[in-house]
Amino acid sequence: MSEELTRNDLKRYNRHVILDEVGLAGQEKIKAAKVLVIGAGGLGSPALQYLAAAGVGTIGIVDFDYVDLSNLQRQILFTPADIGKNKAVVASERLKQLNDSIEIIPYAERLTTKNALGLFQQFDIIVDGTDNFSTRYLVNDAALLTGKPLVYGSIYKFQGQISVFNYKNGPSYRCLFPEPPAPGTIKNCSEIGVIGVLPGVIGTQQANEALKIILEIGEVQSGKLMLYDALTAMYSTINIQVAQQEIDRVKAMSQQDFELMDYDLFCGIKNELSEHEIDANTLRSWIDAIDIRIIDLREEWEEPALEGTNVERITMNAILHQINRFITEKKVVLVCQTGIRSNQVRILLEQEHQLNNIVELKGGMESYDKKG
Amino acid sequence: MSEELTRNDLKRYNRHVILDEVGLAGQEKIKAAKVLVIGAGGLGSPALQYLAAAGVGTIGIVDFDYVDLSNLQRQILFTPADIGKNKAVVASERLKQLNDSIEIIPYAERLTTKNALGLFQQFDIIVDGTDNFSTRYLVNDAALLTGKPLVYGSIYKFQGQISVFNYKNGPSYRCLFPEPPAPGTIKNCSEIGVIGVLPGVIGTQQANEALKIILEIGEVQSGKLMLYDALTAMYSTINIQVAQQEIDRVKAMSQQDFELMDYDLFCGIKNELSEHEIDANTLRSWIDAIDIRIIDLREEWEEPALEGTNVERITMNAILHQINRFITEKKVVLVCQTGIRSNQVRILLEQEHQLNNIVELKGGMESYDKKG
Amino acid sequence: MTYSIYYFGKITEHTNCNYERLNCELSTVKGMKEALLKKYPTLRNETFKIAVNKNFIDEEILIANDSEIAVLPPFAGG
Amino acid sequence: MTYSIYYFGKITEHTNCNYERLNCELSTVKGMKEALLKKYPTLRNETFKIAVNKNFIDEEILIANDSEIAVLPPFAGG
Repeated sequence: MSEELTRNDLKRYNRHVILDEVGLAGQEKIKAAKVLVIGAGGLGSPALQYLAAAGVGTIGIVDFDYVDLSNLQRQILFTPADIGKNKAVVASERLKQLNDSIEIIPYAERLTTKNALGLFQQFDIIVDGTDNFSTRYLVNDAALLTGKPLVYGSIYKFQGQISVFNYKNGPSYRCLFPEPPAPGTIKNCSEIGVIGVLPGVIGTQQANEALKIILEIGEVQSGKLMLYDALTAMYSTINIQVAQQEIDRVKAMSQQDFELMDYDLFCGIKNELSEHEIDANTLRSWIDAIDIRIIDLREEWEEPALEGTNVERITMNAILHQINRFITEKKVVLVCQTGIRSNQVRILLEQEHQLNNIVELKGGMESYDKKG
Repeated sequence: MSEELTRNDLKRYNRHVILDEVGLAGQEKIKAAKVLVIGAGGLGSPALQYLAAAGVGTIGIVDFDYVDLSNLQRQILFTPADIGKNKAVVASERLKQLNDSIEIIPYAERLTTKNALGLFQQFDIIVDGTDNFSTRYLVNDAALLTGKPLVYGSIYKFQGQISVFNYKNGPSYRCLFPEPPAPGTIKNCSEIGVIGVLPGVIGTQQANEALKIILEIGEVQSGKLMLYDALTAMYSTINIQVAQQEIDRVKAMSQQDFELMDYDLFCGIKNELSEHEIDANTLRSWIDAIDIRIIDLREEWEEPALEGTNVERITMNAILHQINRFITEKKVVLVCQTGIRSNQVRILLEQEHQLNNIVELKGGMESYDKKG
Repeated sequence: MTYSIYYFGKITEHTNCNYERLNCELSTVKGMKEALLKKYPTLRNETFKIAVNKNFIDEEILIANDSEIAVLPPFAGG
Repeated sequence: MTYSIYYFGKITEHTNCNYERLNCELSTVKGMKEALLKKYPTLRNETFKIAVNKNFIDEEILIANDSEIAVLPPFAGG
């Protein structure tokens, strides 16, 4: 499939057209291509910028989320004026400014088993810029079921991974990791911290893989997992084999099977509270009320504040040096901003100091705040 | 040196602050840092975006050039509405939208031996996003003379190079390439063609190196030359040694010596016409006038058209199959868009077919157009 | 045997390093997993995959001396 | 001797490949340069540097069998 270039296109994409590997025919392929980017966040922002600049004719953007101040450190499509607006919509407006000769379709909705297959069918290539396991497995399975190549990128603190899945019978994400991590071991990844430029390095390389698929040039990273460490600037590549039974298991699903899949449950996100966890309502009822110790692990500047006669503050950094302050008969409730630090501290105290009278606030003060 | 973070900073850069490797102290270093980016083009655009997003307190941008339609395929800070405006000024406006809590200083002027030392002294780190050898040697020497680390990036078609020069007595660009390429072998690099996403991949990694220098974390790519090929997605790293005599030769220059250096001459850019070249005025006088063959190597869609009774069109691609069409007693003038194809074809015909009655239009139709 | 082991992502928070040389008996991938869990007990809650010389190999294959081992957790950030 | 040679940037426009295995006599960097110019005469107008096993070595050092050779031109695009 190809689409004729206008006189303006020839000038605009001249630096592509004069490359032997692209040429007029290649730029026409780019113009005819339809790419769907899931998530307009850290990875999606740079990938979208370069796909739009390259002249990809149709770009879809799926994101239900809203721009937050803490996104701006890495999500370079957004400005402070966009805070509170839907990411897909804002991204689409900026991309239209950058290139008004291509079609950009924002989908300001959550990707679900109900809409994924219909959406994927309208595009040639899927780019995964999501930030949680539940959506990543959903995206992988929908790409398999609709037969679309999937350009995968993922980040953690200073490290990134890139691969292309479901490309010409190559491996899928499930061939690499058949099952999500054990429930509770991985919380919301966007809350762990990340060096802002990292998704730029990874997202631009996702755009590059998408362009190579469109242009049918070079070596697409199918069957290879690229690993990158921003601290050492080291890359390494590990080969991935097809695990046919994993692919077959997904492909065996009917559309109805898929629509009834609960990916949140599969990824342990809908887990009930464990015996070590309490929720915000429970904590609220305990403050100033019962004889327990509520320990706020956060730094002084983190908001909202948690106040009460039975609340004390010991920052996470202080804990290793003051472990004896935890040796107490009273029940201890650990509280932090998102639930990650409290979880780490509880496990540390249980495993290394045999303390077993500790519970944590699930979801941290961010969940407390929302229900408050 | 560090600068105190505001309450807004703590929220905005939270994903940095919660990383052990960054923390409050690291974000304060980023806020106190002053980075000068030379060139707001393919490499400068992504580097600037991520430096601004990361919260670098002072960012200088040097670029005398104007936004052109053919830039937009890769220079993602610019929109069609910016065409004809100065790049440093437009880049600075967009960065202010992205982050209005940092200082952004546009220098809408050419970097010269007269202003380079004064400029560099006001910053901590120099990022090289220039597009020609002359400025690259100038930047390297000015960085050496002012003792500033230089984050180097360079691109060619589908390949890129990254290194950090002049960092803690490490190698400089001259330790790698003491002298520029022979005059005439490399023409204007922006005219060769480049895959648009490539400078995104390289420029983001330049921003990463600058941030590691600021934060004093990880392994800065000093003494290493990273090579990247977008087609194969392969990286390799080659070690660079210090060539002390090259560094000493630069450092021996007084400020006045440096100001009198002619980097264009050093890089062979001011070369007179060679015996194989004619200029636009000469060609203009020959059209419809003398009994020679003027051969236009360009594709049909390239502008401006060249018309005349002694003008014929044989595209570069057609030449290999029709070499006998060049065997003629008449003098032949080869013409292309920028002078690159005509140069390649002349050398090919001379070396492989012993034809020596060929001259080329220096600078191609782009020079013809400008003087027309 | 001496193996070079590279840890990635969240795994490094358990090992406190991203690279080490490990001297141990000739081992399979399965044995290596057990050795790592013994050395770093908190790893038992983590999901990870072990690659040997840039390939994921069968759990029962013996790992040659001087092999390069990568311990890879999944990560989902974006 | 067999050498693996990787060509970068503009050099590939003379060699028409970015990788080849070359069988030749034991050579120095200097000798390798001459061999390349003989095989690809148009290279004589190009500036390039030769790295052996990821290092730039003295022109007179002999290149061991099976070495990996990179032929690197400068490039200035941005």
